[in-house]
Amino acid sequence: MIHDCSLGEFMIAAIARTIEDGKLAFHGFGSPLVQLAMHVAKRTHAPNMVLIAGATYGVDPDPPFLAPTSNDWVMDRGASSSLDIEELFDLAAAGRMGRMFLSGLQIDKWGNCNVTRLGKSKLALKLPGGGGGCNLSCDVQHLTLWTTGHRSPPDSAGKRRFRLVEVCDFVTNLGHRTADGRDRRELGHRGQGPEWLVTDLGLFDFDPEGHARLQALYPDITVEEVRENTGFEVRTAGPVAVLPAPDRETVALIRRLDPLRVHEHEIRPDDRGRRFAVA
Amino acid sequence: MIHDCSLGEFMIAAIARTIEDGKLAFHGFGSPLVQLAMHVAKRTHAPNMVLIAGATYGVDPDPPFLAPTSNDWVMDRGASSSLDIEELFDLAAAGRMGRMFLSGLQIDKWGNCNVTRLGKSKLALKLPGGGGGCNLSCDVQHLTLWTTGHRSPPDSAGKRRFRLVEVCDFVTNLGHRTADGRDRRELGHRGQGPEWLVTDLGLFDFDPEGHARLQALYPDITVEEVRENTGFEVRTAGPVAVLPAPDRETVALIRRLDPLRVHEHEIRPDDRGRRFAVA
Amino acid sequence: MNDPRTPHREGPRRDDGIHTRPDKRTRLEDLAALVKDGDMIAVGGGLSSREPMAILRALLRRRIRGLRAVGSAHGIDIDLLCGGGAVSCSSESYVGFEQDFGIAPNYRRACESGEVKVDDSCCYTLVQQLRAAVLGLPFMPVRSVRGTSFPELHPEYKTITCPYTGQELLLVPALAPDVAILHAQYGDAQGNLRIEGPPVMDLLFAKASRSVIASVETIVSTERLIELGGITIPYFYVTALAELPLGAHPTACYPFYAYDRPHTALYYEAARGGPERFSADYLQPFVHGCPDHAAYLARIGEATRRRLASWSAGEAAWMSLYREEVTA
Amino acid sequence: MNDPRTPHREGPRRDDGIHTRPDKRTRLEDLAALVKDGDMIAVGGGLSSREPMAILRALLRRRIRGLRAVGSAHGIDIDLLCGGGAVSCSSESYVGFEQDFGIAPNYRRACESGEVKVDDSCCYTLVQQLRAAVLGLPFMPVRSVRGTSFPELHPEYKTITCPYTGQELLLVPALAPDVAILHAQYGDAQGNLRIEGPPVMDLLFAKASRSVIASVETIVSTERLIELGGITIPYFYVTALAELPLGAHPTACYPFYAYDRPHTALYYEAARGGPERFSADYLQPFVHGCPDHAAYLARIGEATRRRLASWSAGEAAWMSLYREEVTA
Repeated sequence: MIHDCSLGEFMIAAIARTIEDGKLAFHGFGSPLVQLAMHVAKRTHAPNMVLIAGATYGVDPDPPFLAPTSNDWVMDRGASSSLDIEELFDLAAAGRMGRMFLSGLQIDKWGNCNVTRLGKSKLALKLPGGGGGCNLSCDVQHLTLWTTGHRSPPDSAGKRRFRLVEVCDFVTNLGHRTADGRDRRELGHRGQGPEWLVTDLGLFDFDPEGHARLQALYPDITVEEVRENTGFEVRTAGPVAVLPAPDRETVALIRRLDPLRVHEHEIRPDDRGRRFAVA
Repeated sequence: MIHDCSLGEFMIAAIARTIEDGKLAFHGFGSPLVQLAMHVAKRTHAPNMVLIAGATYGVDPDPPFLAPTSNDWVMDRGASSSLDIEELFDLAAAGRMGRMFLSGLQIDKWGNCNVTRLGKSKLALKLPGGGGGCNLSCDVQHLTLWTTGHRSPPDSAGKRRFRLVEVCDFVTNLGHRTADGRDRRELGHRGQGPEWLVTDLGLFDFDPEGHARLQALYPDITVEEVRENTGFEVRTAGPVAVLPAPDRETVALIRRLDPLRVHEHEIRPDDRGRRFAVA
Repeated sequence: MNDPRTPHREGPRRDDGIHTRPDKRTRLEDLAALVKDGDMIAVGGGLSSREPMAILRALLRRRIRGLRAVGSAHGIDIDLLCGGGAVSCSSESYVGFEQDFGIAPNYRRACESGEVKVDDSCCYTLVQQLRAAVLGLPFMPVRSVRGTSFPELHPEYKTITCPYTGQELLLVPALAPDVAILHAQYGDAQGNLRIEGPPVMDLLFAKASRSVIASVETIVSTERLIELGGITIPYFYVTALAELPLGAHPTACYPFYAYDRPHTALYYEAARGGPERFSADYLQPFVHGCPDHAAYLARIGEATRRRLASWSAGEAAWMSLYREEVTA
Repeated sequence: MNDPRTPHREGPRRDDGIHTRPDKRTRLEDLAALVKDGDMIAVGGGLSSREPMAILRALLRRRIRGLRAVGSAHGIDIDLLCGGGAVSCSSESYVGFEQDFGIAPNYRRACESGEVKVDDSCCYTLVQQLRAAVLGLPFMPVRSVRGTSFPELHPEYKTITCPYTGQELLLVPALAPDVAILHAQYGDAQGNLRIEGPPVMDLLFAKASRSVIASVETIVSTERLIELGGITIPYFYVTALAELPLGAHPTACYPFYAYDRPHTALYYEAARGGPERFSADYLQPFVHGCPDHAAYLARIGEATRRRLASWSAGEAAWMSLYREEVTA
C-alpha cells in the first residue's frame, strides 16, 4: 500500500497536469521526469494526446521500462509509427505541436533558458547545448519549463549560483521577452511561450508582462525559501497555494513505468529524502 | 532471325545512344519510347546508369513487360528501392539528375516545348499539361527532346500544322532561349538545356546560339523533306549524316521488353509501315 | 488550458490540424459530406493507380460544385469530376490518359469552354508550395520555372535576388488544400493509413491539407498494419475514413486489383462522344444511377473483380489484362 | 557527351554526387582515408545508438585533425573525437551524456580551452540548412531562432521581410558536409543501406553530403535487403562501405546489440579524469593500441558481445543491462 511519494514522483504528477488531451506533445531527450509525466498523462486524463517520444520520435510508445538513455529501442516499443526528424520539427514549425518541455542551467524571469554556455564574454562552462530547444521554444504552442535545481545552497564563500536568474548568459530557448526586453509577440512566432515553470520548490506561471509568478508551493516549502533561492524578484498574485499531491494510482503508475528509477538521476541528492503524503 | 526494324525501334535505339553511363536518368510518364530507350541503354552501354522510372519512381526496375500506363506495379518490378516525389525532384534541383527526356505538341527552334495549350490569347486546344517538365527542363543537366510528330502533312486546304514551330504558343519546358530571346544561361539554371532532338525524320543538336541544327537523317528521309515539315529555318553544320540503324541484339531486346508493342501507340499510323535494315 | 494547481479539467480545443478522435470510421456519404462547394481539393494516387474514385463518385452524387483541384499526374479522377460539373479551377500539372488514350475529353471541354479556369502548375512547383504549408512557411524558393510561361499564369509567384548569391530566385506561396482525398490499401479505426507501392503525393497532401478523408480496401487492427510493414500516414493527420473495397476502381489498387483498362476504354469512348453521351453512357449507369458503393460494385460485377485480381497469378495473366484486344 | 550519330563511347565523368561503382566494399582503413584533415563531417546515429564508432576510432588512428562536426544529438562519438584532438569546430546542437552521466568531458575541455570553436546550432536550423543543400538552394527560411542568442554566433544568418506577409523571417544558408559517416545494420555491395529503428538525421546527411562512407553490421544481397523490409538509403548516395560487426560499439545497434552502459561508464570516468588519464585509460587501450577493428573486438571480448546481444531474450534480460549496479 502506497502512503507517500518522492519529490520526483510529485514533480512528475505536477508536470503531467500541464498536458492537455487531444494535442500533440513531445518530450526531448535526457529528461526522464518529463517522459514519465507524458506517459502518466496519456494513461490518465489525456488518452487522446499524441505522445511523441524524444530521440526515437516514436508515436504513442509503451516502453516496458525507462532506459537511462532516450535513443534506445526500449523507448519506442509499442509505438504505432514513428516520425523522422524533419517531420517532427515541421509539425512544430507549422503550429501543430501543442506542448513541449524545456529546461536549462539558467532560467530567467521571462522564461528564457540557457543550455549552451556559462560566461558571457569569456566561456566559463560549456554546457551540452539545447538540441532542438531553440526552434521549439519559438514554434510550439505552449511550453512547460521545469528544473530540479531551483534550490541553490550557498557555497563555502556564502555565494549562491542561482538556477533561476535575472538574465541568462546565453538565450538558448526563448521565453516571453528577449534579453533586451522585446516582447516575443512582436517576433511573430507560432508559439505563445512558457505557460508553466515546475521546480523542486514550487510552481510558477507568467504574468501579463511575461514575468514568472509564483503560484504554488510543495507542502514542505515556504515563500521565503523560494525568495532565497531565486535570482530575480519573486512575484505573486494573491495567496500562494499548496500543490496537490499525486494520488496513489499515479504513484503506482510511475513506479511501474520506471522500475530502474532512472528519473532519480534528475533529482539533487539532497532532495532525494523529501517525502510527501499521497492524496 | 531479325533482318529489319520499325521506326519505333530505330528511334528507341537513337534515344538510347544519348544516355551516358554512370549518371542518374529519369523518364516521365506516357513515353514508352523513352522508357524503352533507358532500359536498352542500361542493358547495353550504360550498366551503371541510375534508372529512375516515371510515375513509380522505382530505382533500376526490370519490368516483365511494358504496361500501357506508367503508374502500374508492372513498371517497378525488380526495383531495388523507390524514391518519393520530393526526393526525385530535389535530386534534379540540386543538379544531380544527369538526363531527362521531354517532348511537346509544339517544339520551337530553341528547344522550348509546349504541352499546355494551343492558342496564344484564346485557348484553342487544352493539352494535358507538362507534369514536372517545366521544373526539370530548367534543372536537369542534359535534355534529350523527342517527337514522333515531326512530319506534318498538309490538310485539305494545303496548310500544315507544324510540330516543329518558330515560336511556341506557351513555353511549358524551357529550351535554350526564352520566348523573348533571352539566353537560358542568364537565368542561372542548373541544367544546360536540350542537347539532342530525336524525331521521326532525323536528329538535331543545337548550335552555339541555341538553335536546333540538323545532324542526321533516317535512311529513307531527305533534307528537303525535313525542310518541308519544319516551321523554322533548318540549319545544318556541314554534310548531314545518316543515322546508324540499331543492331539485331538491340532490336531483339526491345521486342523482349515490350511484348505488347505499347510503344507503337506513340508512332503515327502512317509511319508504322516504315522498315529499316538492322546493322 | 489545464491548471497544474488543480486536478485536470478538459480545456477548450483549438483546431491545430491534429485529429485525435479514437474511432474515425464513417460511411461513404458522411465522408463525402466533409467536402464543401468551393473547396480546394488534393486528390491522391496518380494516373491509373489508387485514385479515390468511390469518394469522387459520391461527391458527384451530392452535386458538389466549384472545386479547385491541385495535384500532379492525374487522369480519370479529374476528368470525371469535370464531366460531372464539379470543378471550377484546375492547378493540376497533368490531366490525361498518357499515350494510351490521349487527351482527357471532359477536362479539355471544360477548360476550353471556360467552365474550368486553366491554372496549370508543375510537379515540383506544387511540391514546394505544399512543403511551405507543411513547414508553416509563407513561401518556398524555387530555382526553376523562370524563363517558361508559367509565371504569366501565376501572378502570385514573386522574384527575389538571393541575398547569398546575388542570383535571381522564384518564390512560390504556401498551398494548403482544404481537403486531401485519398485511397489506401489498409487503414485502422484510429485513422492510420498504410499505402503500398508508390505513394505519389499522398503523404505530402496529407501533411499540407486542413483535413484528410480516406477510403481503404480494408480496415484492420493497428497491430496488423505494423505486421504488414508499417504505417505510411499516422492517424493524427486523418479526419475520417471508410472501408470501401474496390474503392479505386477502375484505377488499380495493388495487391488487390489491377487497372481496369476495358472499363477505362468504355469511359473514354463515352467522354469523347460529348456531354450528352457521357451523361447517358457513363454518369447515369455508374455514378448517379448507383445510390451507393454497393450498387456500383453490383454494376461492375463479380467477374470483373475476379479478372482484375488475376494479375497475381503470374506474368502471363497480368499481361493479358493489358492486351490490345481487351480494349475493343 | 555521347553522340547519337555514332556507336556509344564513354564520355568524361563529371562529379554530380551520384555514386555508381558497382562494388563499393572496402577495408576500414581505406574508408577512413576518405576523410581529410579539415573536412566538415556529419556523424550519423544519435546519443547512445548507431554511432559509427569503429570508423571514428580509425580516424583517430590516422591522427586526423581540424574536423568541423555538424549534427543534432550526440555524445560519445563527438566527445571521443574531441578527446583524440581531431576537432576544431563544433556546430552540433547537443553533445553530452543525458541525465545519466551528464556533461561531455573531452568536448567541454576542448571548447573551454579554445581548441574547439563553439559554433552551436539547433536541430531544426540544421535540418533547414541541410535541406537547402539537398534542394540545391542557397538558403532556407526559418521562422524560429529570432529572439534567441544564436544569431550572435552565426553572422551567416540573414533576416528578411517576407514579401507575402510583411513579417520578419530568418534565412539560414545551405550546409553541405564534406563527408557523412554512418553506421547501418545492413548494406549490400552496391552501397544500398538499410537502417532499422530511428534514422535520426542519417538520411538527410546522406542526401546533403558530398560523399557518404558507411560501416554496416553485415553485408547481404540486395534481395535480402528487400526481404528485410527495404532500403533506407539508395546506393547512389553512398561512396564506399565496410562490413564491421559491432562497429557501433559501445553505442547500440539493435537488433544486434544493446548500448554498452558499463563500457560507457568506464569511458566517462577516464574522460572526466583529464587528458592524461583519458589517454592512458581509454585512447591507448581502445583506440591507438588496437591496430584494427579485429583487435578492438578482441579487446572488448566475446563475453561482452554475448551480454549485449542478450537484450532480445526478454524484458528482464534487457532491463538487467541497464541496472545501476552494472555501471559500477
